[in-house]
Amino acid sequence: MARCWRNRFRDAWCDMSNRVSNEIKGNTKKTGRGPKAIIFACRWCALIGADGAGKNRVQLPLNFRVIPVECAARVEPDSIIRAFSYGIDGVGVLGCHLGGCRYHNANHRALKRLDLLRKLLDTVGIGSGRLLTSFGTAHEYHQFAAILNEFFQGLREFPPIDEWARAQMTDAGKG
Amino acid sequence: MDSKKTVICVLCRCYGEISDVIDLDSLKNMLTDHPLVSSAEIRDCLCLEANLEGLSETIRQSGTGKVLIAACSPLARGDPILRGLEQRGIHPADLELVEIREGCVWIHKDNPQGATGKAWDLINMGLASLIRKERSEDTTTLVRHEVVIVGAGPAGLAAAASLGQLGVKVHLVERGKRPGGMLNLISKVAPDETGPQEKLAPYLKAVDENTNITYYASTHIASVEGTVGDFAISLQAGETGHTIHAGAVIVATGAQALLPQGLYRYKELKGVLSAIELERHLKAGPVQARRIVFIQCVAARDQARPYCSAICCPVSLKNAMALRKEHPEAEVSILHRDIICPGSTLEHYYRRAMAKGVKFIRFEEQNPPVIEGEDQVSTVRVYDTATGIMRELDTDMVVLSTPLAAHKDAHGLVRMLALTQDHLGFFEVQPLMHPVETTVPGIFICGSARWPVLADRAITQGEAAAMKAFCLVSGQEIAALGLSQFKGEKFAIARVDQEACTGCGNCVHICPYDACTLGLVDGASKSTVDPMRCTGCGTCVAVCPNGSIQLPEQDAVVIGEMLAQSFS
Amino acid sequence: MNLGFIKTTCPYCGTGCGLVLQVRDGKVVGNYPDRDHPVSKGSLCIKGWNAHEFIHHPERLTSPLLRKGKTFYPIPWDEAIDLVVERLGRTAEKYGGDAIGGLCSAKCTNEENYLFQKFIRAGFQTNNVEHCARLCHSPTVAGMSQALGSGAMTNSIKDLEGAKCILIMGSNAAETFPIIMGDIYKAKDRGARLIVVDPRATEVAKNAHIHLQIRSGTDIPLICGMMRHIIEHSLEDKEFITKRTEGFDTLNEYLTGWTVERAAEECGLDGDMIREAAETYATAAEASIVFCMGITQHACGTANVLAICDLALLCGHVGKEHSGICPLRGQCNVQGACDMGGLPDVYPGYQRASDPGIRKKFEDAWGRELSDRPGLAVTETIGSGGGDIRSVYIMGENPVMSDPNRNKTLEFLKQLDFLVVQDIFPTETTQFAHLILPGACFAEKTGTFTNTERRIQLLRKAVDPPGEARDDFTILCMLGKAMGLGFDYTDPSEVMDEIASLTPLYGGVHFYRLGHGGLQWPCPTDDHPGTPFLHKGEFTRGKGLFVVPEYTPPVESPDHDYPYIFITGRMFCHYHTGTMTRRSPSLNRETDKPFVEINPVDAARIGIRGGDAVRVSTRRDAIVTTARITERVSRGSIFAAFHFFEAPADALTIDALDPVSKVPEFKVCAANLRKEESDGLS
Amino acid sequence: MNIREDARRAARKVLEQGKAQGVLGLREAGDGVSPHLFEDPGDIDSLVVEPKWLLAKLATGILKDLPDDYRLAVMCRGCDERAIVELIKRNQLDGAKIHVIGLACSQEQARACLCTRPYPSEVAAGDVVEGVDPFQDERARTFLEGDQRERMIRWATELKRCVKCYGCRNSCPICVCVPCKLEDDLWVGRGEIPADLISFHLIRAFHLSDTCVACGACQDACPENIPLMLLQISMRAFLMQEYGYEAGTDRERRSPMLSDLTKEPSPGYEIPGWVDSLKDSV
Repeated sequence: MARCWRNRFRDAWCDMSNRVSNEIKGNTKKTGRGPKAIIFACRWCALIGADGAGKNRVQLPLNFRVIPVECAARVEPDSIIRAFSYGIDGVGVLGCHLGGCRYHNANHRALKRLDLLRKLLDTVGIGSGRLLTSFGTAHEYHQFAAILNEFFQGLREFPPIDEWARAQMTDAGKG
Repeated sequence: MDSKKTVICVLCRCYGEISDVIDLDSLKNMLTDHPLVSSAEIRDCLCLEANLEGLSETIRQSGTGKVLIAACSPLARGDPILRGLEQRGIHPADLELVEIREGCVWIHKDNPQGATGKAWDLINMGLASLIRKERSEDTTTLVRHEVVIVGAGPAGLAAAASLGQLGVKVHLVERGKRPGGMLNLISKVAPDETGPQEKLAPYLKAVDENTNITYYASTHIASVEGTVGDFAISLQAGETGHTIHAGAVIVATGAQALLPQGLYRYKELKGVLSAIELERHLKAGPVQARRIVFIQCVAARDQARPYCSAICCPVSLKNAMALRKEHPEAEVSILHRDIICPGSTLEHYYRRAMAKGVKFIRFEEQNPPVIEGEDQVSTVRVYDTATGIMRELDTDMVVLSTPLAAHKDAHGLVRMLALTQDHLGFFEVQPLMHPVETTVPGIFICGSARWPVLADRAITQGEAAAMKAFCLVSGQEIAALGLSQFKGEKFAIARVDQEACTGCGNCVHICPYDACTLGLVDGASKSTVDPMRCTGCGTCVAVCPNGSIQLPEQDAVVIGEMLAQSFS
Repeated sequence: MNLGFIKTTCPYCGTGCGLVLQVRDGKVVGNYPDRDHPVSKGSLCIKGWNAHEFIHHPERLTSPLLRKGKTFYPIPWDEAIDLVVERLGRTAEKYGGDAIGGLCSAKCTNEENYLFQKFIRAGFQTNNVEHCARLCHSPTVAGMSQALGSGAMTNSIKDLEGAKCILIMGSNAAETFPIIMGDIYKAKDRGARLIVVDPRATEVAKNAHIHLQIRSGTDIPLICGMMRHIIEHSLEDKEFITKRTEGFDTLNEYLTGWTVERAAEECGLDGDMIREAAETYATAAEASIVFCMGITQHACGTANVLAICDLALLCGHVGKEHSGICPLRGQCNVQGACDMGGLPDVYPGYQRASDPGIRKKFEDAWGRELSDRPGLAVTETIGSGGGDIRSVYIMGENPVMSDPNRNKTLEFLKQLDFLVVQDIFPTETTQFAHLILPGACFAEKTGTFTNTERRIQLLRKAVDPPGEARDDFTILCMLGKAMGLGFDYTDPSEVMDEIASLTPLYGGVHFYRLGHGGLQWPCPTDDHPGTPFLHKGEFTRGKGLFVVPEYTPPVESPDHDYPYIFITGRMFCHYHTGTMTRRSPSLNRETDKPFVEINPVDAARIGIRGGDAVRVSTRRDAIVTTARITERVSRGSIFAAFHFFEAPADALTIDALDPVSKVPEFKVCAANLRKEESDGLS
Repeated sequence: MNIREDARRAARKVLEQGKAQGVLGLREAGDGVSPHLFEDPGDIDSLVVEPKWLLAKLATGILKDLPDDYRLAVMCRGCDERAIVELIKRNQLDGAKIHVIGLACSQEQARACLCTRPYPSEVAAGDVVEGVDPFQDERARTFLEGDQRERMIRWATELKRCVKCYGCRNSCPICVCVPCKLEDDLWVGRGEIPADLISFHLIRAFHLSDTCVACGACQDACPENIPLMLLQISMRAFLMQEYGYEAGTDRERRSPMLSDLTKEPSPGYEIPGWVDSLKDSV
């Protein structure tokens, strides 16, 4: 029977991330070392850019992690939102240029969807500056490095997203 | 429940490249008391055969499940290490490569302490992926050693001939009465000036004599069912229709010459012909007219058809030289925006035309030549960009070179094969390096159906398509995972959890390959994935509201846990 | 295909939200909020949305079960009825009526509770009728009756929206009364100031303006400190005190001892927060006090309630719109059960059992001679090992899980001659029963619930009870007829008419008048529209009485062996003993394992991480549960919900009782916390 | 023109002409207003149209159990009908079995729901009023104005009141997934309130980004009256302005999010003519 990802009896290790209440998860993750970012890199172009940046020893900000994906269109918007709720300050989705997608225009869907998600992030004040999307400009190592540095530059202006989760009220309650 | 410690972690020192920057020993200690890791080792340069052999030996002895390798990037030596281990009998789903050289050490050389922390996170993310990922179930279908070729133009004939020679049963289906496609309409074949019959002679001979090839004249395709490896194609010849089965389909339906309706007073003045009509006259016999003007790029390279049809210039040169050859005193001039004759033979062909006295006058797209005359064409006035003066040419005949345009829906083939057309109507092919493969596995395309080409180019494409089809149908069976049309295997095949699927159809509408279909499963509509068609891109996963469709290699739990572990 | 939409009332908390059950072919298939209900106005909490999930659960009791040795055998109804009547009758003859004890239910309807107490009182001439109000708001009934003359919530829920200041004491309303919390938030949106008094930093506290995080059990010092500050700055409503209250001087003299500094030191707060809270409350034009178990479940529960009444009377914030004292009743019909006389010392409508005139009235009505001896509180009988109670009839209660110090409860139940339990599911208590009677749930009976704002609302029968189960009204009628008490009612509405005739508060309450939105008692006559808020112009007892609240610190405070304050309480997705919610898939999916909340600092000190198995032990018992690290509990205190039979939090609590109301001290006891070595629960 | 009389007349006509075997509407009986399946024209007199009670999700549930040849008429406001169209598109409802009896909303109902189209395609009762621009609403302005940091504080304060009753998901006509992502700890922390501030609300809001029919059911069902509609209005405006797409208005057209830029072009992006053009794109 197709194994349903909603496997209720996932082994304990998988549940580890969830046991601590959300509130605690917010600050235990606070590494205080500047903004944190997750980059979903399309395996056909952006990942090659990232690899190139490694080969050319380009020094990049420390706080980013790359998750390789088959195509930018594969990145679920819910994963991006879940990343923000885990206290990750910025999420990048790097895909191929329009018309150059190895999966026949799949990146068009990603493009449209991320534009729409930007509207929602702006509405609630998380800020669309936290969502980096680049289609077709990250497959060269210098481009990848430039985009990443510029993204981190922008993220430094935003307050850490944990603060969003624990935003004090306008007339902050004492005690 | 057996203990969960099933993962072996191998950290590569990489000749000091890695171990000089990050503190591998502290990583090793931290890994040993990780709830999932049974043993963690530090080895050196795994990319060397000897070390790889040693590693696979220890893995085989330990007998536990999974191996995580923290070394260089897949594009560097990472993939060879994984391939090496796979050849030594370790299942790919039990292997995970964590890129700590290019991904961490080399880009954080100036912050070793930070790099060690990042390496720890990357290894944790690798573990999250490793314990959860599976290999998609591979389904195989038997292959019929038969190929259907649609259209017996030069491309189709070449494909049929080469496939027949390879011993594959070929069904050559031609809509018209005679094979040859558009070559039947022309007098000589540019640029080698041979007659259409001689050009196609070897292929026609092969089609007749080779028993493997069955030729169906004036037959068209009624419907196509099934998927790669076993297409059921029903043919319709007048009333009689019958079904044949084939492992692959080659589409060689060619294109159609465009008639220059409403341009340059075509059909209004006598003497204004289209290039095809000139070919008919040349076939019939010598042409009387002495002063002939060819006008190139008629209804081409403009807003409506922003493409160069690549055959009009060589064809016009051929006709111009033929006219000059019959009546040396004939004045033949070609009004063109650019003469496009790529390659050495065509360049030589162009120079020969100049040598033969054909005049070439260049005009600009903004002010095209003007045809004058009451009922018979008399003069053509054109602004010659080279000399900058308005030229008046007395002419008896004007030949308009129009481009080849795609058949409207290739006689329904688009719908039947669920192919896709680009916005100009030509069949869309995979981009970059795969000119003869379409988005649908098992369906190939060659000749002008894909893009206007000259006869010899059509023939080469036909043979290319034949070779690709042969690679497909030569085996006993096709594995779905192997059908990635590119090097290596597909990344994954999407899998639907039928219980959770609500049948909303988002995946069906978004799939770039129409691999998802909605079917009724005891009354409720559920989505099912055709493993042959699915290429594992995951576009459907992003729009499924409750995550029923997933890629087993990287499902939502893997990404969720990677996010959770990313900054511990 | 019969398809119906039946409007009824939610069976869980005291808010009394309106539900619409979708019924198809005798099965409840859907549950939607009632969009034009006066209280819930089209919204529900997580329990309300899933209130229909346990109705058709396979474990429902479907026939009377008699115990032989360890196993239960189904027996027919008439045999079961005769057995009950014969065994209870034999105990009454042998030891006298007072050897019989009856526990009615805050989950059953008013009519069923009325019949139950009539069956026990008239049948066996005893006042031993009790129900779970003893464990929750009995101090409220005692305290507010003494101070104001009526023990119920003075105002109504929607009335809270208009208040200018709301003082929430000892109530995690966001988790336990989400719909009422909605109205409190509406008030906040309109500019009201929220003051929260709670040892835990609950969601209510985080969204409040002032959060007084006092040490558990120190409510009286806080209130006395506030009152002292109000009097010192003469912010009290002098005109209201002189005209409408009595006994102010004794209180004023008692308050001289309570300077704000002393109160602050006792509560563990700093003085000016108490001053700010006092000023905010006193100076507000209209202010309401909302309180719940945090106030009542203490050994000084009654004193706490009296202190609250004193504070309200002091500032004149009672007896008018948007100002009142609002105890939030936990169960869907605990208010009704108290109204129907489910208490040992009162007949229906809080008419004193000791008053011979009242007793005479009921003897004439019921045709049986009634006892003049006051009944025993359930916590007393169980606490004393229950020597004199020989047989008990429990309807819709689960004392094994809900009563403090479980070992004592088990001892008491085991030594009984005869125990009959009437419930809809097999629970921890039915294991000890000699006879189990299958009752009906809220969707299978017609009747009325009274919610926390005294609104009597109709329940309408949607489906039939499963198998042989009967609704409690029918069972009690059968028992009554077998006892010859003349219970020949054909329909619960007749019972309500009888109640109306005997109870002034319910004088004008009849089913035909409760169609849409119900009526709020007191409703003396048939044309009376009901009373939105009490004590208008004049208190029920005439003048409001200031009573000196005697402060007694918690009975068991932390010491070397048990260094943590252990607090029990509810959580948002389960309800009381979990009989219904833990059988509802949507609720169980939210939280299916017991947990204990630990402050990160304490957790770090002991080396506990989220999800580890921990052992919580007190002098009485110990449980193993999973740790949940959160800043909701302050340092030095831990919190556990009592819904989980795998780790029954109430088993650890101390059975120290409040002298007046006999409520056990659930909220404070001393416990120890240790990491569980073996694989424990995970 | 009394909307209730017209509604009753329309419902009676549908039953008498046999266009549908049953009409799903609201009934005023002794116990106040509740949904009811009217099957004989006789008891249509107890049919009412107030208060606003969305029946699309109810109709989907009922139709699953009704016999196949049963045609159900539903008293629909504008948003109800749009919800039914969306449900048909997502194969939860069989379009042939549904007959819509249109009710037009009053002006202040439209204002309460910030509804841009407070009327169904054919109106059987009530007179059409002009839609409301959601961005003019005073509460919407306070929530969407100001710089990003102010909005953050305002929304965090509002969302911290959530008691995780799932009322927004349960009452939304489009939310039909069982099991639903919000109940799994992979996406939203389980077992505590307030619901995960970012992931619960934004995942739910984004799932409805291109299918929300702006019926306001989520906002009405929220006990803590959190302005959930304000999460959707900017996304709906974007879809209308960019692709001219409004959920629920056209049974054939699927959301533009599901197709590539050649089929559903967006003015912002120009697709290069040639397949392998290296022109630097976005």
